[in-house]
Amino acid sequence: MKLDDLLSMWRIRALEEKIRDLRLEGPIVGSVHLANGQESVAVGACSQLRPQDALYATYRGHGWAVARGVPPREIFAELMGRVTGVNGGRGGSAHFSAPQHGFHGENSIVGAGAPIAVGAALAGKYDGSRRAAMTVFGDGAINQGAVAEAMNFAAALGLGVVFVCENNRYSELTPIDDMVAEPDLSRRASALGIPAVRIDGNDLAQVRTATRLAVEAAAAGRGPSFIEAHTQRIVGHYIGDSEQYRPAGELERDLVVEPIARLTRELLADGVPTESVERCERRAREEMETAAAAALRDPLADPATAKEHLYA
Amino acid sequence: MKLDDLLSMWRIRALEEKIRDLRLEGPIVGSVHLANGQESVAVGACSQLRPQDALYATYRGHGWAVARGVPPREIFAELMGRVTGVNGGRGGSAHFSAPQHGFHGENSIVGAGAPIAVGAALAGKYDGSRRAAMTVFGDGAINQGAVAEAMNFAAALGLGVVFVCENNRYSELTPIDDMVAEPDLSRRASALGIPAVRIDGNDLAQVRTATRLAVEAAAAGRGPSFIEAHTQRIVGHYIGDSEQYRPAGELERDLVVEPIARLTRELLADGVPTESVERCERRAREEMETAAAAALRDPLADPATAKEHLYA
Amino acid sequence: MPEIVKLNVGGAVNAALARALDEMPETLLYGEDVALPGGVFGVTRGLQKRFGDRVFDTPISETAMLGAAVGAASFGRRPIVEIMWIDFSLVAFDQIVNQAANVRYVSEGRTTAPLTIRTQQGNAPGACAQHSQNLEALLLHVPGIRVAMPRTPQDSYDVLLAAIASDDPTVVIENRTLYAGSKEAVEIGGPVQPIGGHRRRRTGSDATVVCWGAITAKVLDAVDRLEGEGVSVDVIEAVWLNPFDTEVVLESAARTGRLLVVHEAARTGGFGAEVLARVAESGVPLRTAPRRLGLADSRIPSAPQLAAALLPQTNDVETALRELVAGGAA
Amino acid sequence: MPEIVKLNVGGAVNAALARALDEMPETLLYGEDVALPGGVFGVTRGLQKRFGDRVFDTPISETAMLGAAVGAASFGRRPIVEIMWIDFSLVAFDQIVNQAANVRYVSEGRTTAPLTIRTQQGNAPGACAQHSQNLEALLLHVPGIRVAMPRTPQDSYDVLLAAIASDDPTVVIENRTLYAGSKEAVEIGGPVQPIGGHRRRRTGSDATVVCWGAITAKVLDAVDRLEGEGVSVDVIEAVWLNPFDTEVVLESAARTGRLLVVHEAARTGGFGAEVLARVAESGVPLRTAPRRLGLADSRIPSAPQLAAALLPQTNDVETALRELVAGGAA
Ligand SMILES: Cc1ncc(C[n+]2csc(CCOP(=O)(O)OP(=O)(O)O)c2C)c(N)n1
Ligand SMILES: Cc1ncc(C[n+]2csc(CCOP(=O)(O)OP(=O)(O)O)c2C)c(N)n1
Ligand SMILES: [Mg+2]
Ligand SMILES: [Mg+2]
Repeated sequence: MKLDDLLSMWRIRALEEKIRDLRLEGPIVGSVHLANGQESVAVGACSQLRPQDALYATYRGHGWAVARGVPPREIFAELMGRVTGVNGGRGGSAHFSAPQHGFHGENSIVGAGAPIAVGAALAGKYDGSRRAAMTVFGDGAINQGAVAEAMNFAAALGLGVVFVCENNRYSELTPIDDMVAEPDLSRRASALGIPAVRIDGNDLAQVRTATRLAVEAAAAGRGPSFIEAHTQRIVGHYIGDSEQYRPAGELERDLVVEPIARLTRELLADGVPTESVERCERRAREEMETAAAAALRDPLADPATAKEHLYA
Repeated sequence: MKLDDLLSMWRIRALEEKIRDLRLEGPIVGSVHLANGQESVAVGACSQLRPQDALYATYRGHGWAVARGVPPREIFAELMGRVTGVNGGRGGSAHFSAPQHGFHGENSIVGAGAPIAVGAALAGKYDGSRRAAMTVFGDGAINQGAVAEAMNFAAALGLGVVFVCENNRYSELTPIDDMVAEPDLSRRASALGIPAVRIDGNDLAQVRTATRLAVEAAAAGRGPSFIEAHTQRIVGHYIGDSEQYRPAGELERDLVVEPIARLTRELLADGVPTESVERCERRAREEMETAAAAALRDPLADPATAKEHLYA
Repeated sequence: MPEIVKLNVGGAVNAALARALDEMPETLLYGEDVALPGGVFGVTRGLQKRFGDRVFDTPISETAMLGAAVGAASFGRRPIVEIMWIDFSLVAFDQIVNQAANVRYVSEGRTTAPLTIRTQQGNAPGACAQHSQNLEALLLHVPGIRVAMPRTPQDSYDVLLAAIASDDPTVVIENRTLYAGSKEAVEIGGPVQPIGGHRRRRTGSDATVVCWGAITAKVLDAVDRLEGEGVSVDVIEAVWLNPFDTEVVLESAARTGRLLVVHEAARTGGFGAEVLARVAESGVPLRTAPRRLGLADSRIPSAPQLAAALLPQTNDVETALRELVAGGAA
Repeated sequence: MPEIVKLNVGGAVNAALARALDEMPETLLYGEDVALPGGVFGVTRGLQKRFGDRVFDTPISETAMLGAAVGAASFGRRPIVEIMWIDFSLVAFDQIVNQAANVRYVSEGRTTAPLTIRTQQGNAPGACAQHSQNLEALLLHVPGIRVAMPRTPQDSYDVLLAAIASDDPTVVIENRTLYAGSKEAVEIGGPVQPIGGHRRRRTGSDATVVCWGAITAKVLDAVDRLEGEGVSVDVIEAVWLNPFDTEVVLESAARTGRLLVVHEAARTGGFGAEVLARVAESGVPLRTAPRRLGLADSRIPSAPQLAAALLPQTNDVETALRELVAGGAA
């Protein structure tokens, strides 16, 4: 079980690292945002989502897609503009979706996914699905009006939305603490009448518990919940970020508490053989190499189709 | 002193009632929003504003303008499209301003005045004015993203903004309690780290105290404050509103607690002669009749000037 | 079973909404004050009573309202959202342009947004600058969003139903000055029409006028005045602006050789420019230079006499047509 | 004392901002990540260090940022706000259209909004649909907002300073693909120019091209190819779009008799339509029908080969010019 978790997290890490390589080598172009260090939030939260639940992520969403079951090959293909990409290359790294896997899309407008998730929950009020709609956004997004509106809307109408704020301490290059007077972001949800918790997002158990309760509340028609998950990205905001804003020593500390290092330590302390632990990483990397290689062989999306799908 | 307050409130009430008459008789056209029943908030709050402070109101702003010292004749003229109107008829009932009186404008986009007030306070950071910027909005406006953004912006940057939420229980025709899960709207400000109070807006003393503290905080560079003032409008949302949404008995109760009735009772109980009390109303009505008559004689704004002032 | 009833525009909109709610169980109708109070213009009166919780009031949160529409639409609902004034859509323009418009295209059709935004626009006497704008051109520059501007009771009924039935995000722009207009015979209950189409309001050979929205009434008045003098004008009311019936305009312009476009929106960058550009590109020969009438590029003052000086009036249309006809007389 | 320095576009913008902050104590510079980190494109690097708290970072709250600019501007400040991508302005469009644009007009000039919005737009390889749009036409339909789209280092410097010095709300739209371009000689420190103006990039007599923004480089490449074949083209780069130099375009079109407008923005409802409309209205006789090139009306896919199929390329400009010249050959 814990080894499964480690494997799940390694899948995300390995995917992100392979994406980084492909970005630096050329097959992937443009702006790419990795979620290294935040894997536990995606893995823990998605472990509690049911097929009928809807997940809305951000540009930093590759890991969430993997955790939701989107095949890595289709993600790689998407980022490389292949016809086999989840959206045939139209979404790209920052704006792809795979509704067939309950992954209702990244969003590259900060905060804009939250109102859309509200709509997924609204639909659930009428379709009998008992759907929970989860929207994930960063600490910085909490200052966007769309998020405030979405939270109140869900609260007022009693809609089953799970608001997950991944507090990784930075909005791009700016510390969140400089952009708020009250560092407890969950208070904003409480103030709207939304049950809210702050958790250690590096702790899979906390993420699971908070998500389970939130999804149960949504499914039972008890309305929205809010989870502020403290985490850290151990890479730049985007590939190429020089990370000059980081105070000395921060990254070193983060590398100790980040969830893969943490779970690895736990497993070893539990007496799990080193070999089993290391196999997770190896297996994940192999899977991603295979997926990426397959995607690289896939044909590029055909420019002749570029005009399709604008209208019904 | 209390008699002065009564006179000040009667000035607003008389202005609004005269506007209503002019609207029904013809010289004023279009949508008009009156603030009858809410006079104490405007009178109390403006009594604490200093010349360098900036006030931003909404479409329901005539009374705030009067309380800030904008001459009634120029308000009447504005609403009747006269050249002598505060904006020569360009603003109209719902969007006029008179910066020379510290009245920096109504706004007809719900919530939109709040970020602008933040800017007035921001300017104060550099111009040495110790300016407090007051933005007034309704209960319904609290659900607009602009207000949430403005509050956090002011909190994060420590700007001297006084957020005044006139909670009159309705947003247009819809009860605020149906549109929020948490009826204490001031919690939203607290959650952002903004000192917040809820007061009886019909009580001039409470309004004064809350405003004084907020303006002092702003002037001293201690950042924003939030005041939720409970009040009631004893007329429709706009002239012509059939007010079918009001529960039976509500208006009757409101007419008892509304600030003019309340202060009148207090004065009489204090032993102030009926004659003195009644003189306030009479005098206010006379002033407004005179102002309106003068405005009616003023020439209409000249259509030949309609294109002026678009650009510098 | 189609049936003829007498309705004004407000009534026609109400009837279309009632029918959509009745026949399409996946529809939702919501907005500020639309449910319990029946709308600030009374247009949605009685619908919550009849259709229960599929009709509901919302907080004053246009971004949440429109985002919720995008999300609900992708899960099989067919939301109809009222944005009380088009001016207010600007607080939530992201959800229209960056979200609703993108969904289908970016997902290769895996996700769709069959939602309808009902809104209304235009100047009315005494309205302030923030409640007077005509903003259809902003939407018409956004690929992925369908746009219609019905005006008559019949069109208000038909276009709204077509929009709701359409699987694309569609903005139906009404005009509040028309809701309480006089009642006309409206055929209701007929087959729901596809989106698209224009109305030829007058047939003539001396000039072509293309127009849309409430200002069409002024155009027709001007044209009728000229009719008495033997000047006959083709009047094409573009009820749908996206899709726009370019071919019809080209055919008419080719025939009359004279073109005038009239809209209430600001002249510069208005959709009138697009119409003139398409005609110019087509190479259709005109007898004289085409003309546009629109709001003189300006903000809109509240005083009615000031606003009137900036907005095209019947006389302006008449004068423009006279000049056009004289100009190409040679 | 003007001086010549070698700067790329990013450097030129930085130099203009530094000069404005230096010479106009009422300026403020703020936005997301602009201060301590020096901007996501590095364009504002060093400015906070040099100018202290007049340069600051803000929460991700575009509505608050722009509203604050309106308010601060009305109290004597001269805010320069960075909106990181023009796509993001849509979450705050109300503050531009309903607030900044109205202030001066509605107050009869009692309140003004001398603010500058610096933003950037356009497609770049791999950018998603929400980071690729060219939205200048939306702003150009808003009376009261000035708009410029500089491209070269010199123009980036001059136009930004002119915008900041102007007493109207002005949007300066840059293009991130140009910031790190090659360095060119830029004259800095000369007199601040008034707003407005175009640049004639090539002089010719066979056709007129009007264009703006980064795509101008493709136009110039195409024109230079044709030059070798003896086809000479007048190229007018509209550095300022509001105000727009209509007269210059009319003069050139009258002279060449052939007109092509090229922009990266979506074709329908783009400002190219306005240019064609103005030329058509002017009655300037053309030898052949005018043309427009713009984004094929579409959302913008992330995959570069897909985006390239939708956006005008050098070859498209060349082909259009060839056809234009052939078309009016008779
Ligand atoms: C409305 C809007 N404003 C600004 C941006 C630019 N931007 C992209 S990511 C980002 C930082 C977001 O920070 P946070 O919400 O903490 O998420 P994180 O990147 O840390 O996951 C910003 C400002 C945007 N995409 N959308
Ligand atoms: C952004 C926006 N949405 C909707 C409206 C329409 N509208 C005008 S007033 C109003 C109600 C506002 O209620 P509240 O904030 O409580 O203020 P009150 O009118 O009670 O003073 C609404 C919805 C608007 N003007 N702007
Ligand atoms: Mg973050
Ligand atoms: Mg209210």
